[in-house]
Amino acid sequence: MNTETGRHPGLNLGSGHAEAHGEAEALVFGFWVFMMSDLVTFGLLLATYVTMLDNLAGGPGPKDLFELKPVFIETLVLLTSSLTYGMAILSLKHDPGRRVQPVLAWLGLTLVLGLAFVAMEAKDLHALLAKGGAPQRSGFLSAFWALVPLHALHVTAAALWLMAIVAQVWRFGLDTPVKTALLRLGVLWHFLDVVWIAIISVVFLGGLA
Amino acid sequence: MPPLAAFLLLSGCGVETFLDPQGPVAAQQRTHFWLVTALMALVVLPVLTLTPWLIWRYRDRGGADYEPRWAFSRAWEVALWGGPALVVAVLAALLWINATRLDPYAPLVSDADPLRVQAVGYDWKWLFLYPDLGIASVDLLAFPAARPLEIELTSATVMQSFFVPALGSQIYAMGGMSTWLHLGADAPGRFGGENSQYNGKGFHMQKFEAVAMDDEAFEAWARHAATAPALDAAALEALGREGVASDLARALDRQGGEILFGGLPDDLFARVMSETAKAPMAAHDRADGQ
Amino acid sequence: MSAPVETEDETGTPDGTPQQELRSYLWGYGLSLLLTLPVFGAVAWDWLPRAALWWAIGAAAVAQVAVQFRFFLHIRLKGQAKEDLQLVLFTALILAMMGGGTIWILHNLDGRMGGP
Amino acid sequence: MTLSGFLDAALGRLDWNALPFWEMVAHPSASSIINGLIASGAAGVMVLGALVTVWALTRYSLWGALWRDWLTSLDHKKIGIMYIALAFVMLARALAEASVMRTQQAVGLGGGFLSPEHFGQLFSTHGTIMIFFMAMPFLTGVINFVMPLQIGARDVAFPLLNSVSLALTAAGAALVMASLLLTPFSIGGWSGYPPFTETGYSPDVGPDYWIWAVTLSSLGTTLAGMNFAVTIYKKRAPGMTMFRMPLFCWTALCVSILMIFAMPPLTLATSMLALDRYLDFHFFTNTGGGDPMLYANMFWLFGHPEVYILILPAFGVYSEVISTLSGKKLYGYTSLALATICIAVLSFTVWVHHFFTMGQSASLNAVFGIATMLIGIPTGVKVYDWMLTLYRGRVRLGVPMIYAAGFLMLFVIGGATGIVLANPSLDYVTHNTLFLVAHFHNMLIPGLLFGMLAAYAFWFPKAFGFRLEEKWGRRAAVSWIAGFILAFFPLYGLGLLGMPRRTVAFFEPAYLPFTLVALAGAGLVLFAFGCLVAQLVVSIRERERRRVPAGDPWDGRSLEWSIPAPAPEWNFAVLPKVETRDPFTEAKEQGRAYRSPEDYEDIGMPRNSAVGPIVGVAGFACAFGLVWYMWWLASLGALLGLGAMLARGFVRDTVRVIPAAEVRKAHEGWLAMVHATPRIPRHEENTPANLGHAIPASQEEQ
Repeated sequence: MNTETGRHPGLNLGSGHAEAHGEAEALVFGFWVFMMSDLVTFGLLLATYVTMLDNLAGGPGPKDLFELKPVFIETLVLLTSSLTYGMAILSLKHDPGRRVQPVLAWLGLTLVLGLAFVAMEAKDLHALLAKGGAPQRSGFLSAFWALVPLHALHVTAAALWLMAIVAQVWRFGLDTPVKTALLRLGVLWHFLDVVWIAIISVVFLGGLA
Repeated sequence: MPPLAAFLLLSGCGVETFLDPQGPVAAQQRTHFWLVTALMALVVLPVLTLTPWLIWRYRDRGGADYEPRWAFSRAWEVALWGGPALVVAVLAALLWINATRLDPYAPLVSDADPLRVQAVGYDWKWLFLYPDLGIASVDLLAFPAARPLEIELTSATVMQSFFVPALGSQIYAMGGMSTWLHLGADAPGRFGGENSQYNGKGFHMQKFEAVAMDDEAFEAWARHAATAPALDAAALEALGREGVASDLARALDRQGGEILFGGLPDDLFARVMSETAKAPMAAHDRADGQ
Repeated sequence: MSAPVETEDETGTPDGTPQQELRSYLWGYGLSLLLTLPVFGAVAWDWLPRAALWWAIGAAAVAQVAVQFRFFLHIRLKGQAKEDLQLVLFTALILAMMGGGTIWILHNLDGRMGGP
Repeated sequence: MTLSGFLDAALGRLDWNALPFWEMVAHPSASSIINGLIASGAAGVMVLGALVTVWALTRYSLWGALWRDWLTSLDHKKIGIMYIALAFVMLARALAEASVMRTQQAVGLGGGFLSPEHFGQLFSTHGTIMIFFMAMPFLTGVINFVMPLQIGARDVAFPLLNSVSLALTAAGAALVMASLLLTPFSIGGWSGYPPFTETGYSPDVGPDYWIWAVTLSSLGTTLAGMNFAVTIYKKRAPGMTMFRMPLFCWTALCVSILMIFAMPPLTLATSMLALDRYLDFHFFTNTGGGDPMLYANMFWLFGHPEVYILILPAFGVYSEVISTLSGKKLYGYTSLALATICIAVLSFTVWVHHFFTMGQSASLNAVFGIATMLIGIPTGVKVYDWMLTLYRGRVRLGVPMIYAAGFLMLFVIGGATGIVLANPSLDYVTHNTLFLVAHFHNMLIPGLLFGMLAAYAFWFPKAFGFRLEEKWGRRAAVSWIAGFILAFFPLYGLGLLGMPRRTVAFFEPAYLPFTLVALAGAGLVLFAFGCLVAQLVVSIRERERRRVPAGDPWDGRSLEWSIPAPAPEWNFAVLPKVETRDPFTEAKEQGRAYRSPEDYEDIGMPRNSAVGPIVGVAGFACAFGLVWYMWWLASLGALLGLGAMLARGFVRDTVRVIPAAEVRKAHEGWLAMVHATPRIPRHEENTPANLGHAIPASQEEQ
């Protein structure tokens, strides 16, 4: 490993592409900045949720609505998807034959886990409606519905992006734009973990404790 | 200086504001205002005078010294950061003292018991309740000059801000919530009051009068008010409709435009608060009915 | 127990042999599971009194976030990723001011608004 | 499906009532006719302007050029110019609205001619436009044009994203413009406070127009901020360390960081308001556990940093202008850079001062009041640093310097009134009054607008290759300054007299003299705008004798002056190596300027892309559909935008390579021309002798 490669996870454009490398670095750094802006959004939604905890308007509260088990499974699924994404990046970076199949396999697994997470959460939200937990019920529930589904929406968008990248791999192989896109998606994917940790701690674990 | 101009005009025209204070709160605010202005002049005046001078003195082809590479002086740096920091330190101390002393929630220092008034903002008029006297008035805040006012505020509609410039501080009135404001007058007089927070097409008409009276006059007014019809359900419904005080007077058939109520339901203020916070359809209905 | 050793060159990049990098990801995964499972258990079966439980949840969450940044997002205290670290720390500062401020202000207001 | 069912689905809640003249036709009365005529006149002017533009583009067959050279261009300079053009168009509209409002208040004792609804729309669109669609595009445009040139870069970090940011902002502006034709706009002010803007109190489309226009602008600005920050971090020329950057770049960096972190609260606030309005959520309603105070908090979390987003770039411009037109190094560079950083960080800690009167505790108010005052320290330092830059300089009173001088003196007055407002106990008697209106106009007109107009005069030759006419420029600058004083100083007085803002009429005769003077000021400001138009027309007509092809008309100090005017597409034939601050001045003084580089390389520039305009159209369609409940249009817009971005992922041929030979030919040609051009001293810089080849001020004989 020389110092030119791997400044960011899995970045391996080979030596002799200093300019492409600079491009990629700016792209990944730019995406970090974007994620930070997004993080502020989530942080403020969390703060809103906390300030709205008492605004039940006579409606149900956390203990009436939330269940630990599905959240636990979703958490495991999402954490595991982060690992599989990491494996995809590792095979992108280190596979001696520069083969496409291992990368695609890991990405496919990640995609399945991500979609499973979204599906499970959709089911949870549906169950919430059945318990009288619609967002129109109270300020508290409005805050909940702005926060948790927004995370799910991010996972959905990330899954969509992942599919688009897989399509690009089919069309162009593992070229530089695909690699940098995978790096940026990686940042997003791991960030969704971080946000999810914050959400389960404040909303579900904190609410049920 | 514009404040000076305003001040001169004030003394001529009889529009009372805190610069011509009619109560203890406004009086402190005036003192504070001039102190801040004077301190700021220390920073502002040098800029106002030196900028034109510098531009003239160092004009191109004006023959003055020229040092194109001069760009740093330790002494100047210390003065430039230190000077404003010093001024701000003094201003900050003043700020803290006045903010604490003039907290609108803090009762005024006085020997007399405060008069309790509850103010409810409607579109576009104010309802003043006197819970201890069992009377109420619209767009007229009467009170004895000798006693401080303890006002609890809420809004039956959108956010409003209760403001009597001659007496001092304003504060928001918001639906489903109550805020507090303590004011007082030095002597009997009539002062203009308003809602200063925009709330729709009748906003510019939402004015009221704060009238400080001597004790006898206030008692007489309260007795007069007690003879007025009670604040019943129909009157409350009329109050809730959009309109200014004169519309309300017409709806209630009050001659001469004076709207007083001689009897109050129990806990009316609390009821308005909880109804504003709960009835989700009321506002919709009203908006649709326009 | 110690974190896996990685060869960090002078740029401090998270590179190593493939095996080392794989181990790093696995460590990250293991640690985050370790920080997740007990907390869920504690909440599900009331292992702790309420206040202690909240503290535990908070501590586990912070540790978990640190693990994610360290092992998955490859944030290091030195080296090339320093710009990213500064960015994350600055964001944390802004978030603390905005989020903390929001909670402080609205809590203060709620306490003074005498709702019904 | 029946025809009416189809029309309902197609048009949503759009009907005849939306037309600005419908009310006066349906219910004729003196008031409805006057207001209808004014509103229809405004809509008519807009439609006419659009038609004339379309006609002119067709008549002179410019559609292709517009598409190829401008709309799809990813060149940061062209995108910057388009931002500024947008700002000028919106400035014209918002100024016209301001004049109508001033006229109304001048005759507003007990009535006037405007209906309260009409007045409400005027102050709401005026504020929204001035902040989001005049000030923001203007400063974003100036940063876009100037910053990459100053740091020695060939473009911003993400050229396509740049185009998308512009398109989103333009879509928001177009939405506000559309509200002239299909009314009404919101009457809830530029800050859109609920619960007034909730469905219960404002069931019409007005707040929806406001929500989506602001949201589009907010998204565009967030993306622009990220782009600028990464550009400054990653694209500086070799040797251009942070502390060698021109001060304008420092302000651009701080502004972009503010944009990145301060726009999300705005996007959130408007989105939550939209959820309340469209899906009956309860974030800010009176009812159902909503909390309007949360909106105030969230909006000003954005709103205060926004103030510094607006002002910091102007600080940067003044730093460049004062130093260059004094022929002198900027005094206290490090202080100025640190002060800029201080202001940027502190701006996140003061937002409560916008709602001191909401009822929070005295100590909380005091904390935020003191934090507010702290900003006064670095700001004061800056003002005095600029004055010390004048000290022992050779000051030329060109147009940018007139703006700078006006700024220095007026801004400190605005600062002083800001310190007044920072005191919670004084805010209690000035909040919501015209004193506040006077204060923020005092910050934003000298602080932001004069700065941007100074930038316009200063960098115009770099953008178009010729200088702006001086006389009309001076007239404009002086009229702006005098007009501002006349229009806004009376408002301080009115505020101290207790006159609330946003009031269509008043009943206090004592206000009248003030409102009359303010009207005169508004007239003078309109005249100033007219002067700017005249200046542009005259300058274009006389452009041949104003050309400055050598590129350095003002004896500039930073890198952008070391290249031709207009700047070539690739900015720098060879990326400069920077060793000092004021690198171009150093080079000129040491005779290193205008040297041929040893070697040229191929340059890769981004190819044009239609993604920006497509996203703009999609954004507008989506927002317009949401406003009028045309769900098909909203979905179509959303899908179009998403599709464009996905499709872009499959485009690989994104770079156009300019061969080294072509760069060499252009650059060597220019160098030969420069060497053949006579150098001129400073006092001839406003004469046709100025071809852009300067004798450095420090080498002039005097």
